[in-house]
Amino acid sequence: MPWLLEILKAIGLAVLVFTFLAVVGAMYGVYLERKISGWIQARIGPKHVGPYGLLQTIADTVKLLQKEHITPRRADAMIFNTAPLIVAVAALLDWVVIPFGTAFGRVLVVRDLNIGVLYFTAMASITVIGILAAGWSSNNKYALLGGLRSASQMISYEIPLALGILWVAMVAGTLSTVGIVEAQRGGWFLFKVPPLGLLAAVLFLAAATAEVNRVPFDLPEAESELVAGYFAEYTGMRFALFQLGEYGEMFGMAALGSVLFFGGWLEPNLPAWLWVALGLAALGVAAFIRFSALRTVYLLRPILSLATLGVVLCAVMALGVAFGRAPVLPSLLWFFVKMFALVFFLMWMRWTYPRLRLDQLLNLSWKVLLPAGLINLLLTGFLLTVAR
Amino acid sequence: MLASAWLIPVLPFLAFWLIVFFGRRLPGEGAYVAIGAMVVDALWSMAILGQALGGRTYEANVVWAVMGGRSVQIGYQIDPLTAVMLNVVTIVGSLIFIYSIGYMHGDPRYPRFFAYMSLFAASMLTLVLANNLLLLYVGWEGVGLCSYLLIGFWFERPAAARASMKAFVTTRVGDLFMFIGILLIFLTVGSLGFPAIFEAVEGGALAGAPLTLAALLLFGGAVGKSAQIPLHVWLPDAMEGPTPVSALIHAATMVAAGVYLVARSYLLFFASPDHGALTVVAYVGGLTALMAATIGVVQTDIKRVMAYSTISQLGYMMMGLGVLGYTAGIFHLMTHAFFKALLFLAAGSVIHAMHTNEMPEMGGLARVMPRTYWTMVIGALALSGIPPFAGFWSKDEILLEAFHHDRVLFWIGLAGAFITAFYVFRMIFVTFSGRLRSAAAHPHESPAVMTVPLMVLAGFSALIGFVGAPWWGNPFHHFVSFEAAEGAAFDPTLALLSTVVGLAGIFTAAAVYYWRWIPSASLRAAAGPLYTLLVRKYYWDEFYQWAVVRPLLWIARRLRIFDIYVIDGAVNAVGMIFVGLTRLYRIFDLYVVDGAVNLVGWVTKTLGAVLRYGQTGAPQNYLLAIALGVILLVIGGIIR
Amino acid sequence: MTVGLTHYLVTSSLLFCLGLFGVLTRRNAVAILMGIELMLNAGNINLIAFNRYVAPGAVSGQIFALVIITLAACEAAVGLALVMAAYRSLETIHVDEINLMKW
Amino acid sequence: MGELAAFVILSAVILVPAVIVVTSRNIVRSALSLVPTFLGVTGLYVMLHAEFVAGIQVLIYAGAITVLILFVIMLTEGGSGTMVRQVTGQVPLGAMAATWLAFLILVTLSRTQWPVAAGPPPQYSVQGIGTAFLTNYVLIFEVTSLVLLISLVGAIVIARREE
Repeated sequence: MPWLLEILKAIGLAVLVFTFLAVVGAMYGVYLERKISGWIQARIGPKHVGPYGLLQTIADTVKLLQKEHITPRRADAMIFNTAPLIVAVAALLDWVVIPFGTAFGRVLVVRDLNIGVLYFTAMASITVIGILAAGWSSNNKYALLGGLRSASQMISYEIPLALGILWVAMVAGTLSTVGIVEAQRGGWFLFKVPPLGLLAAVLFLAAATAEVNRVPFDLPEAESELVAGYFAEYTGMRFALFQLGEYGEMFGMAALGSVLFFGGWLEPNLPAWLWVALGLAALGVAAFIRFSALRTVYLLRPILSLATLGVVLCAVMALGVAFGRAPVLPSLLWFFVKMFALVFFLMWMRWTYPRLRLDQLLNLSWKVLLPAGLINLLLTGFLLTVAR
Repeated sequence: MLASAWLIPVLPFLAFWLIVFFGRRLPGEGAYVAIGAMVVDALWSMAILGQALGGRTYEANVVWAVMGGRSVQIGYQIDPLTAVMLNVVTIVGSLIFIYSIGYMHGDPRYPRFFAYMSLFAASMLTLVLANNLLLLYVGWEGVGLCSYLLIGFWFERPAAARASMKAFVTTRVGDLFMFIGILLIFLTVGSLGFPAIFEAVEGGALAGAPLTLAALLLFGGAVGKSAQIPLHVWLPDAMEGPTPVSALIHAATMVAAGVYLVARSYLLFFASPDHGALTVVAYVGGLTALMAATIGVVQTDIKRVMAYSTISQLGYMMMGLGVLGYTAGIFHLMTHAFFKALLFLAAGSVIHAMHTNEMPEMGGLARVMPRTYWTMVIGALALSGIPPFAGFWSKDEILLEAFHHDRVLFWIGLAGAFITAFYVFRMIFVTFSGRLRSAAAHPHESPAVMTVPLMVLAGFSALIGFVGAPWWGNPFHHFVSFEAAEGAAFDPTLALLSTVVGLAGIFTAAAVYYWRWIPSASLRAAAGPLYTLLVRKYYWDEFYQWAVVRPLLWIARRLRIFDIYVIDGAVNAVGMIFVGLTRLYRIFDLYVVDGAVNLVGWVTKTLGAVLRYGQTGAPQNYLLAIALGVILLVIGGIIR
Repeated sequence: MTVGLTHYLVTSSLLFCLGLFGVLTRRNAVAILMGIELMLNAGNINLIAFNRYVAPGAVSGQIFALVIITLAACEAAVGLALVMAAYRSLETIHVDEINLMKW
Repeated sequence: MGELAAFVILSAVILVPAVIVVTSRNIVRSALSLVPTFLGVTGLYVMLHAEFVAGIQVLIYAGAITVLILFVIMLTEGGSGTMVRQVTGQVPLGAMAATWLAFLILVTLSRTQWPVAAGPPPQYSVQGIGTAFLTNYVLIFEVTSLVLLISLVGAIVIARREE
């Protein structure tokens, strides 16, 4: 029964991805969030539980697991209990089309659909329903407002998102994520038909940020005005599910971004000496920060850690080049480096920027991003056709 | 560059539509658009001139319509004549446009002015570029229309309205002749393109009397447009329009179109038996020159002086062409365009300062508005043909040709030159010297936007003549020339003579109006009847009044009576009959037709009263009905 | 036994009739819209199925399905806008209470 | 075998929520029940090898239209979630009509022979659809986009609150 095998294989892969996300995405997503926010706000962040507070979020998860499930009276229990599942599942289903890298001569992807990015957007758009359901069913005006806000926001930002993705699809000539990555062997789409590629990337990132409800687009869950918006009423594991969904979605967006614009698992083909130079530069920065008075400035911790990462990378790279084997890094690693760089970027924005007003938000989407995206598509299409 | 020359008329045309539609919302309320178009054209024309000097010519045709077997082609061409005309039109035009910013400032219909001007420029350039009579005629009528619109620009003034009417009607007379001429040519030659026509002439297909007739008919158009005797009466009245209009249309370009037409179709005139047509042209021109000059002497309206001077100068050009001085005529056309535009603009500047046209009220303006004064003096010197200014060279050439071909015309031209110098300096002295005679006016120098174009034009008027200077091998002759009519050689004595005559004119004017040795009043008294004759402009208008207008009116009155009693009577009778018939029909209508209609209405109403209960107004009920209907249909389908 | 064209047609016809039922019986304008959406979906299933089984080579059915989806989106947008307007002016979205222009 | 199983499951996923959609007394529930229906239809599309249409189906129906419907419900009285009579007086007639129609259609299906083309399941590519859209069906394409634009403008104009 081949179909049974197919299903089993898919389920197995899905489980793998799920565990990865449940651990990395949710727990260490939260951990990263707290650490980075700490750095940016000149705090230390979690540090007591485990080394560097690494076990903090595990503890939190355990705590959440034991908590009681409260279903508000006069709430629509069925919908109330289904909503978190919708969100989480939709967020996890995003990952079906994300290629992690290559190993044993085949691409590590759950399923390489020939409509990959379309599938991704579709799944992302499913989330809205969950949020709306949650907002409505918890019978709480803050939640309802949050739900409505997020619905309007996501609907309006799906269009720029789609436009950004369409740009890539047009340039790559395919919708399959693997195909898109393969199409970037020549060079990242970020630098394709400059500066239009950059514009598309900016569009995509802005829309993605709004799509995952993060600052500066986090109106649906604005703690300060809506007491965390649509999941105000949720407790325990359901709350954790929302968190999982949110972080899964965010990581998914980051992964898609790295696939679309940063060449996915492909390693940037730069000459070796450049790598060495980069590594040394990073090392220099790190050393400077470490041994100068600046080390006390918490704000520079992320730079420090990034620099270390850079050093490691470039050192490995240089070694690899020295021993003349390529690819130097396993493609998986490249993928995660890029993905986490984007994740860091998103968090950075979150802790740097204030929140928009609803009208500003919608204006931005309809009056700026949408025309920009359309013009971008038009120009690129024109250029490609003329170039051909 | 040459191949895309057809864009030159298109630019002002686009400017016209732009200004018409967006008017005040455009930069400078449309002025800048028009000026931009003109300046671009000017640069373009210069480039074209450069290439034409290199000996390059160009021609392009498209089939416009096919009449029976004959295909009417329209197209454009670039040859020396066209190149020169292009430059004259665009350069003078753009300068005048710029000047208009200052002159028309604050006018309620400011954008419309520039729109009309642009339209004029477009038509004029079409006329110049055309390589066939058809397109040329299009441009010809276009400039006529624009002249009508612009003369009547201040149509609140009855005088302006009347003047525009007069100009239009008078030129129409000429245009009619021209149109007949064109048709004649088309019938005999079968094509309207100049090359084809010239071939026909050279091949002898068009020769003898028909040729002369065609040439003269065309010349009729030229007479109308260039205000030659006997159709010159419209030009003086055309001065009712704004001064830039007078400068551009009624001095520099449009009135020169007639001359251009004659020059363009010169072969027709030249080939007519023993130059018959040319002789006519020459004498009409000569007489016009003299007569207009004499009238110009007694005018008191500064612009009318200019107008008559324009007429006489156009007469000079015609004369020049007529006496086989092809180049001389064109040359004078070019120089005249510059210095007459200059004079007009200067006069405009004076009017701008004085708010009146009457010279007797002016005086002593030299101190108040020096720039205007000096530029105007340069223009006057150029006009009265004092070396080295532009007018000298061209006018001298014309006289030269006349001397060689027709002594009578030579003397006429010489007399004309004297009078020209006299009236123009009379105008200068009366306007600028002495003291201000009008207490009300507070003259002031005009803004730079008006004086700078004056200076540029002054520069041109001073120097442009040298392109025809003999000791540089007379380059203009080698550029624009008509090989059959060889230009006569430069003759110092004649040049000296014309100069002396011009100086004499100036001196006389000074004697009368500057030093006042001879008070002008006594002159008037002495001249007695001659003076009245001149003031009455040789009774031309009265003549037309008596010979054309009054008979027409008489016939019209008779016709009106006929109309009232016979035609209206017939119409009314028919009306009566039908009224009677309809009375009868009404009865039938009331009882039969209305009855039927009412019956239908009643039936419908009753039915509706019953059926309306089926109309629940709830869509779902209707949908249900539809569904049931579908079910029935399906059942029917299955059973069958 | 393998799945054939008829299976799809059966499903779609059932879906269609459910939609029809909704359209006929609901009094909430939005609910009627939902019924219409169901019917449209049924139609789409038919199109795709026929395309797959009757003319596998062509993509006409899918094209039409896409067009219908687009039109369904338009219809939903306009219809819901109408509902909003009606609700704003009449405080109800129940079609049997909206009878301003009746008789 | 597996195919049939998948088909049965999907049909159930389509039809059962559809019943809820048309019968539930809670408008929000019926709106939310649209989602599984649409997803089931998507599944059918996938089984029919029309992946692209499937994706669009999810994106538009599940992602956009349902959300729109929910939105309107929440902006109108549905937001209160109160239970009100949701059906008109013609339920029995309507039910009768629907069942009859279903029955008749089934009968017709059973009596019809479709010209089924044999052969392996085709592989539809997005390029193919795009090409078809811009070559044979370009007119449809343009007209549809026009309709889309008009309905967009119309929706905005209608729903705008008059000052």
